[in-house]
Amino acid sequence: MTVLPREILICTIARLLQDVRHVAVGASSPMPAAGAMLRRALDEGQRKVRLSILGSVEHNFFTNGSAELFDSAGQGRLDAFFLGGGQIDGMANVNLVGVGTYPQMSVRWPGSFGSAYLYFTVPRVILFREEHSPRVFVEKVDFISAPGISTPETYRPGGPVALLTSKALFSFDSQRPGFRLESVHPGHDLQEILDATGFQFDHDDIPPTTPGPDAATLSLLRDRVLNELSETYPAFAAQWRRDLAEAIPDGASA
Amino acid sequence: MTVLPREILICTIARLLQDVRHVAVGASSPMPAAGAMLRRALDEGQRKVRLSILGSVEHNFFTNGSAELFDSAGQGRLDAFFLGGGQIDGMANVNLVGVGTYPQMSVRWPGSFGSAYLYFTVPRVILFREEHSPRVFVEKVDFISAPGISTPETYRPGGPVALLTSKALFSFDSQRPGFRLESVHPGHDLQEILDATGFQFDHDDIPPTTPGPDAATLSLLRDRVLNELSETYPAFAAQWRRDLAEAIPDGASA
Amino acid sequence: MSEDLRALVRRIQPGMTLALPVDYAGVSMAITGPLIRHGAGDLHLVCVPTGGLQVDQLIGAGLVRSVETSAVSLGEAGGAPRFNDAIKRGNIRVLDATCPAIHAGLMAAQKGVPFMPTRGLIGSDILSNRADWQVIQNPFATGDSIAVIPAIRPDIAIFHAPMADRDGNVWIGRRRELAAMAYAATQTLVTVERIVDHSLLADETTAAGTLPALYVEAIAKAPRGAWPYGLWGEYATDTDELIRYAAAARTAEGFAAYMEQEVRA
Amino acid sequence: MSEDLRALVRRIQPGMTLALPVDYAGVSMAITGPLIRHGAGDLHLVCVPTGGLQVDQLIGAGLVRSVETSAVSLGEAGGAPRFNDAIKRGNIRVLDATCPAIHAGLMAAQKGVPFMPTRGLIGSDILSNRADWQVIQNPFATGDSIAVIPAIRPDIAIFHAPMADRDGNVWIGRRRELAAMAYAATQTLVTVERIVDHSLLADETTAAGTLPALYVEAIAKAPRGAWPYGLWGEYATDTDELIRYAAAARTAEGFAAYMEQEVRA
Repeated sequence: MTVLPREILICTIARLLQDVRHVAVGASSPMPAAGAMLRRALDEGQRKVRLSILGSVEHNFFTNGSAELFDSAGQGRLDAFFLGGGQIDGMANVNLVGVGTYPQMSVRWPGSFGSAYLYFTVPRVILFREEHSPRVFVEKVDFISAPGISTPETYRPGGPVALLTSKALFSFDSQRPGFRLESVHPGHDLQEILDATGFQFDHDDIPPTTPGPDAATLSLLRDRVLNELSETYPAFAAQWRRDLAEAIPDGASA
Repeated sequence: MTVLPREILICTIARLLQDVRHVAVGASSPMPAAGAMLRRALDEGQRKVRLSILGSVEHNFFTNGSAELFDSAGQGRLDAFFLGGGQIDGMANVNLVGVGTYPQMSVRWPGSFGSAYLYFTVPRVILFREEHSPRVFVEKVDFISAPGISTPETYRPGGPVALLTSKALFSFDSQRPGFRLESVHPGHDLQEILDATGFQFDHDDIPPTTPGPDAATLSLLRDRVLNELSETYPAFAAQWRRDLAEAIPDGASA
Repeated sequence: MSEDLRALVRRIQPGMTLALPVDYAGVSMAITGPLIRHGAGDLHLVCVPTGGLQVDQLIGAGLVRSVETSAVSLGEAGGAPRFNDAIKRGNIRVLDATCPAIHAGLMAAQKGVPFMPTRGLIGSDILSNRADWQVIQNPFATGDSIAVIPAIRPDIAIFHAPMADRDGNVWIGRRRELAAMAYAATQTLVTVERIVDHSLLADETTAAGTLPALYVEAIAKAPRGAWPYGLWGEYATDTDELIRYAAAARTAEGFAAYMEQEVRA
Repeated sequence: MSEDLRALVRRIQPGMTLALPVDYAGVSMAITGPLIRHGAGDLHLVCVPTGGLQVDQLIGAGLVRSVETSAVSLGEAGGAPRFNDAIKRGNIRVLDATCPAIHAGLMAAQKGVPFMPTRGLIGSDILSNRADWQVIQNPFATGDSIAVIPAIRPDIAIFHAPMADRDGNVWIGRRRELAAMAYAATQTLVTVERIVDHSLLADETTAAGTLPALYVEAIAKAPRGAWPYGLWGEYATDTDELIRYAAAARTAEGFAAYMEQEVRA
């Protein structure tokens, strides 16, 4: 069974979203959205999974302006959210602002968006950054848009639970604190992960391989989820279809 | 020219509302509403006078629920408001809660509504209570729903400017502090006011008589304002029309 | 009584905090009888921001421990007789408030913060009787005191609205205090005039006045469910009925007889 | 350029604070050119809660002293080139924020209070770089610190909406951040796709999504006035144009040439 790397990522995201009732994803985040759609499809008939895609008209059930996402998180009505980062360090600090010395930075990124709030209030924040390189995963971020851990007296029902990259899946333990390598995606190995990661992390000597989907899940993904996704992310869905056609020349999608 | 007592009151209210841009009146307040409508008619072509009648669908231009009135006052967008009171004392303290010792009072009124906020934030609060008797105008209220004056360090852009009753018009000076009798309505005299008022107030030896409307104003009041008013307060308007028919048997309304 | 309404009231447990809307915003009078028969007492009511007939009836039925409110009255029909009587007898505890303070408490819950500041109040006996409120110094100015109101987080919000769709979205129009109640409450129970087949969120015009299903726990259809109160854009208040109630409920016996008749009806 | 648009921009004085909406909420791109030709500079921009093309162009035109924002970008078209360049050169001051903090500041202005508390932020470099924010003790709990954000009171809020009526009421639908901006600002200037003859407040369905004229200082008609951004329910974003701008504005010269061409068009 041929499984594309992005399908491994999407299925991993769906796994990380087990038991959520309400998940929000950013405007330009097709992969988290696909993972959430797969979760919703898998859970159909057992639990209702709500998916909010920021900036989308189709997948927006908010009616109180752009503050409502944050309000609903503050109310405890948002279970999971995805956060990227120009830099992420071993304490799960996230930097969305830039490289160099603030404020006159040598490289400036857009800004922190809602990270400094949602990272505190959403119980299951999944750090998702495909580029797995030492310039992204640094020992110490240049600017803390949102801290990975807080003092015990800080109100913080939320925080990071996992970091997913194109090479591997990490879990985050806020008590220790630090990342632990949970699994390496097919085609990658531990040494490659060590070389590409600028911070220390826990790992087994022989870490497990990130599992792929079973046939039923893959079929659900390539039929229903891909169709749903193409409404909101047509370019991403079209590329996926092209890659599938190339990887599986007979045209069968499952 | 026959002028009904309520017409004197309405014209006095319109006078007190000179230069306002936005005035709000309570749901069951036909006389303040009529005064505000007269003000609006008098100012037509020179300035726009907005009138909000709480609980009315017709005269409600709010679209953010019942908090919007208070928000707009907090923003400085509400120039004038009317406040009644089961008891009002010489320091312009207002009691809307009850008689006796709080909380198990011998007489309980509905409650303070928004008074403890609007009295502080609306620049021109007009105390309006038709019943002019010692049980209403007391030396000291049993419960301060909203205080008439505040310490200099208290944030208070608003407060009482006048007290209008069925017998007289008072102004309020928050610096002195206290009420001053400005005028006595036709048919009443100073001794009657002194007897009916449970608190001390300043007055001339021979206070002026509250002026009635000129012919043009009276005509505007009985034609346009009375018509406008009958949409929101049909019972009040019908009674007014009956009283006019009785007072002016030839049926001429101006 | 419909099974739907029964299912709604079964969610209410003794000792819970209920948020109820102002007269003109959409009071679910339809749920009042079922609620009384359900019998869960020791309730704390939060009036948003004032109460009326429903509050008076729940108090008259002995289900209420305490009420936070800016006022309770029957409007044109006069004072609220069972509320006033309960206060005189000391049978309920009233937490007297002022409208924007109740809005501020709900807003704090909506925003997930422990409190909101509000102007006014200083020097009032409302404030001096609210040990659960505080006055702090404005950290952005010297010598400026300001009242802070703790978050109000009702267990249940209950209201009546014109319509809901099959997905559980509810149309509340410009009565946004209903949304504020729902945001702040753990669960929201709604009665509606009708259920519509089209999604209220599919069209931007209706979406603008819609409370999303995310906040709505359960819905029951109850035509004319605000009666004798009116419902904006639907029907007017039946003031004669309010007056009839006000007269009957002057005594405990008169109240009991009125409610008995209502239950049979 | 219409006389209406010229009348709008004449209200803007050097040194003023302008509130501008997020990309998808209704950006009045139509006012950007007139604003630049009007030339009032030294502006402080408040992005509600993030900025994009309009902010980048005003910065590129040299009108901006400082920006309070949670982010500035061109979305799919990448980073905001004139914003990024101005930061590198130290030509503008950025007050980095996080979205709910900007909402909290506007809410404080809406409520007429000096500040609002907000969760999160503690331990971030956003907070440590905002000397104008404070951390206080929650007065309702011990050992609980919370950030407080001072009221944001813009001189002018500017946005684009589908329609206004002859009374000056503006339909904003579910984009309620536009109302929040208007409540907080002293004046609100609006461009619209069209002016309708019926009152938006006369019908409960349209009233639910309407910002009342009380908050609106002036309106100008500007069809496709959000372009190249989209307007909900009306037209989609022209991403190709955003990409064309992003490429052109990589240099100051490219930006100038692009804007020149736009002005002529």
